[in-house]
Amino acid sequence: MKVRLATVWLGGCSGCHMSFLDLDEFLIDLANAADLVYSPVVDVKDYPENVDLCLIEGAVCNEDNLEILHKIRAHTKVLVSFGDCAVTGNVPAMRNPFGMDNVENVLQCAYVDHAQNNPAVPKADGIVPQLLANVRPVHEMVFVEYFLPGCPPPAARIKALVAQLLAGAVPKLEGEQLKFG
Amino acid sequence: MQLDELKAIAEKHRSSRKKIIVRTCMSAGCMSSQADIIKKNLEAEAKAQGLEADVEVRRVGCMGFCGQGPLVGWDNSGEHGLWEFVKPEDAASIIAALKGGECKVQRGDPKHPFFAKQMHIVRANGGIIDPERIEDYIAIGGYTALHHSLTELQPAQVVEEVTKSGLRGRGGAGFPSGLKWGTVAKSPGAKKYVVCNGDEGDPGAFMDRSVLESDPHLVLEGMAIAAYAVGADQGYLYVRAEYPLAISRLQIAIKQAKQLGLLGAGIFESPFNFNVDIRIGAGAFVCGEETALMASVEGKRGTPRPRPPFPAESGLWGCPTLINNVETFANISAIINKGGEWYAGIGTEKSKGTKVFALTGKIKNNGLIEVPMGIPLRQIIMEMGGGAPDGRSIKSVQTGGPSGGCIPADYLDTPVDYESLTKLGSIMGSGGMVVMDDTTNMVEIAKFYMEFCMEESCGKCIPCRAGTVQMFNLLEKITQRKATARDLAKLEELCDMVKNTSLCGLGQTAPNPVISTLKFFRKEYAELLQPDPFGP
Amino acid sequence: MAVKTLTIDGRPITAEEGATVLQAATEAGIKIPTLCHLEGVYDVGACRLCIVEITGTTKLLPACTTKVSEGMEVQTQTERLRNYRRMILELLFAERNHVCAVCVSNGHCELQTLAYSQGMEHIRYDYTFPKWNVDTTHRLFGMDHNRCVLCTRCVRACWHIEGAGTKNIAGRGATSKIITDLNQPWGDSDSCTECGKCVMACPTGALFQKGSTVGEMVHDRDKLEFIVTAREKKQWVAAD
Amino acid sequence: MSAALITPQKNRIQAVLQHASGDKRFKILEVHMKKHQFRQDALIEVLHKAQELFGYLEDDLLLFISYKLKLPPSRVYGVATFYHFFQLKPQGEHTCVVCLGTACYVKGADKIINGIQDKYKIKAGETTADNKLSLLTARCIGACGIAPAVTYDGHVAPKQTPEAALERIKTWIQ
Repeated sequence: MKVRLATVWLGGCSGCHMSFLDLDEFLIDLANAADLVYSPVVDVKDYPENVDLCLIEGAVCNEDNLEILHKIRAHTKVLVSFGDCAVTGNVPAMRNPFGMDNVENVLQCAYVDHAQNNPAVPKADGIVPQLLANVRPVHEMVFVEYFLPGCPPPAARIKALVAQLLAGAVPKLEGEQLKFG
Repeated sequence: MQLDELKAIAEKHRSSRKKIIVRTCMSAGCMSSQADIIKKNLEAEAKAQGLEADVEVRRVGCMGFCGQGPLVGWDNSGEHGLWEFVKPEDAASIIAALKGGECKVQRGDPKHPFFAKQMHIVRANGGIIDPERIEDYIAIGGYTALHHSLTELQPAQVVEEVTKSGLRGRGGAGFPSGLKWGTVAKSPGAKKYVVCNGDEGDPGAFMDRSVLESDPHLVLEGMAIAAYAVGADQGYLYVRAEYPLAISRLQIAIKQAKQLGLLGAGIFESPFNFNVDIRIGAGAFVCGEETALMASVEGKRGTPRPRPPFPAESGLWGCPTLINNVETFANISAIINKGGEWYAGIGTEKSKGTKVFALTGKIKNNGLIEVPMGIPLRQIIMEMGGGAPDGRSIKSVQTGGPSGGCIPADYLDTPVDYESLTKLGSIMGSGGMVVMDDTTNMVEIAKFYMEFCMEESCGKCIPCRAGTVQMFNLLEKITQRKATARDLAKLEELCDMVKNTSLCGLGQTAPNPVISTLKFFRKEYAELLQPDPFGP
Repeated sequence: MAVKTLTIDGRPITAEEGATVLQAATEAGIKIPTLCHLEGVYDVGACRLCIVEITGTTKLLPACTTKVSEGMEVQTQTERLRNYRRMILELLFAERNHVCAVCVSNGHCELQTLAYSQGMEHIRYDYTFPKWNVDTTHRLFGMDHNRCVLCTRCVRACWHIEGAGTKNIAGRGATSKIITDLNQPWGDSDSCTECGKCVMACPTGALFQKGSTVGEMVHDRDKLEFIVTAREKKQWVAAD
Repeated sequence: MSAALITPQKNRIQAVLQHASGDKRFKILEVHMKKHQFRQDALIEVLHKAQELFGYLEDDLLLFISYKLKLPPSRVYGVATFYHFFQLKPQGEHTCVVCLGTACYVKGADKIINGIQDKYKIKAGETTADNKLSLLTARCIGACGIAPAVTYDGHVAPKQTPEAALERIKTWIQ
């Protein structure tokens, strides 16, 4: 039975996924051991059920992020916060000090105060998801089993963690493998 | 000044006394209800009713029963009485009552357990003498203990007497005073200091304020004896800026003592010199911690430093320094006058003497009491305090302020001594005793204290500075019904860490109110927790 | 100078009387994590990362301010200590806005290094995301309060090595802040000598040379020790 | 070193001294400092006196003190901001200090604070827009026997209620 693997991309730059693709030949081993059932790199619309392992890139920034995260937690055995945005909030969370619990301030700052032309807060209800009051790391919203820090985590670090997980071990990263940034 | 001169002052003062003494409490509590006007009116009435020759209207310090204030007491040929809730317009009928007239003002009962169960050492003169007249203090035997120490005892004998008494620090931690004095005395150094810690910061505590306002010379005399015992010639009395009345009375007291040669150079014509300067705090709870207080005396930010070295070895400006609390110093002259053995006969095996408590909160009889160590908490709360008002029941008694804990009503039979209170997860503390009734939400109380510690953290060490913020946030989350069992576990883990890793007493004890309420009232926390659908 | 014998993590060690546990351990090649400690300035025992267990005392004591004594038994790496240290680091990360990915000191930061060497892979406490400013008014240097851990190394370097007293700490508790003179923009400082010792002393990217971009700010901390040794011992020992 | 950094320094302290020379309060403050022999460890006593004279501690005043005690300005500022008692901003015409000690708290001091906050739309530590009222809190003024206590313009009032507090403040603000 192959492991049902998912990767998701919340509020982040997709750099962690790029690093994931840098796994090179390990991707072949991975393909033998796991089915990629959901990911930005595969064309599946809805998060499936009974997922064994999910790597989550990005911080929780908007209502869509939160909704899918809740679904992911309900349908997945093991979650991994994948990269600094998921682990710490990182760059996306740098908006928080501009207005904790005040999204209007943040939008005003980004789209009006610092706009070069057409200063206006964009409004597209139902199309652009509502921002959450502030950006949070994944584990503050749902329970997360393991953490894979790095911005992005180097491919070797991703491999170390995933290989241990596929081998059924409790993954252990230490020393520089835990370095933020 | 010589002993015969001191005795002459006492004698002259005693002989000039009038027959009837009307004592008007002029401590901060009663002053807030126009005690000054009451005194003025009483004086005017005494004159108007032709009693000027027989009646002395005296300003006195705290009588203790603050919740019934303003208080006016009287002494007439061995008889005593007390009026409560006095208003300025009551002056006429009070003076009239002295000659048997009718008086509708509420009379206090001196046999009430609130008074009857007390034992006065520290507060012996409180509410009796005029704190702004040194003659009053001398007339009741003041400064004879200092004279005795300087002329009859070697410094080591003074330390010995204090050691024998079993007196322990009244600031909260209960360190044996004799041991501390001995260490300072033995520490090498030409310059030594004595510091009196009057930075009574515990919310809900006003023992030291009351002692300083009612009997400032008692504290000064204790400091002078201590200075002689340890070999210091300079003292600092650190008082909170929130106590302006205490500060002004101390200033007066120091001036008077200097004029009579009881402070300053060559006290009692001996080679012993001792000067006291007042240092006024500026609103920082952490300055109650001795190393922070020393930094503040030196004019710096009041941040603590690691101990060792202890102040006894390296204190103010690196010199050996004796730091004791106001109440500790206030016990000294009695110990010298009556002997360490007499003192050791009061209290329990390990906690000697008396302790002053500020009995406040949801209790019928609010005020200041001095009781022998070892008295069961129940006697204090139910008999002296009269239990909870408005027909409610007592839920808990908080002792030790933000460093202490909440003792549940089931444990009211606990004797009040250092060890028993510690065993219950609280501490003796400086003497604040805040009673809570069954309407009190214990999680809110824990949050109240944590907010206090968070705002009073000096910010020097990380566990206290950042840990109190996180603990407060978690408590807030719990009271807002947004927390899960995982949050509570985090809170408990933080309590343990902050307690064990913080630099000073503030951080090390900041988790105590949470730990003790979790121990006895965990159900109240559990009821606020929410399910955790996205948990493990 | 008398010599004391003690054990650290079970190893017998000798140290000079008056030495701190940290000095004795460092001499013996035993690494105790530190943050507010800086060679060249006096210790304050504030960060609590170097706390150790000493047989016979229930209190945990900071290695940087605790003096060695005869027969002392010191433990520096127990599970309990590691756990506490990790929690302290987590508290620091949650306290201000430490974003390693965009920090000038990324890769050269003592806080970052401490975090991974103590096994911190995430922060369990809710981030507080406070609003702090960046002072770039000085001609040569900048100060980003978001990255400050309030270790006061800059303050101590400015007071005790340079002697200018330009930097100090203002406020208290979580709102404490490193200030310049009367809490004014650094560029307006009357007393700053522009010596840069505060920048050298900083463990994180809070103090930086202007013009540094991500990962470029390497603090030359050894230079402070060099100056102090030269001044006090008249020994000019080039740093490694 | 750039000359631009030197110039404001000289101007600033000289401007402060100039300012001080025309203000009698600075003279009184200096006499007070002299009483303490300009000792640096008297800094807190000097700040108390300065606040008593000026109402609050503005930058010029702090600079004057640092100059006279020969202390770095950063030290004076650091000390002034450490202690709650020192105010670096001017207060309103009237001050209302609600004691939040434990005894006052369990007897409803929080309700007094809320009452004033709601009525005058200011939080603790703030002053009303018309500069009439500053609302402050105290950690414990030691008047626990008469809790809850509120200090109005320096005078302690016993056993207060939200209604009593608002009544009192009303006499200040028409």
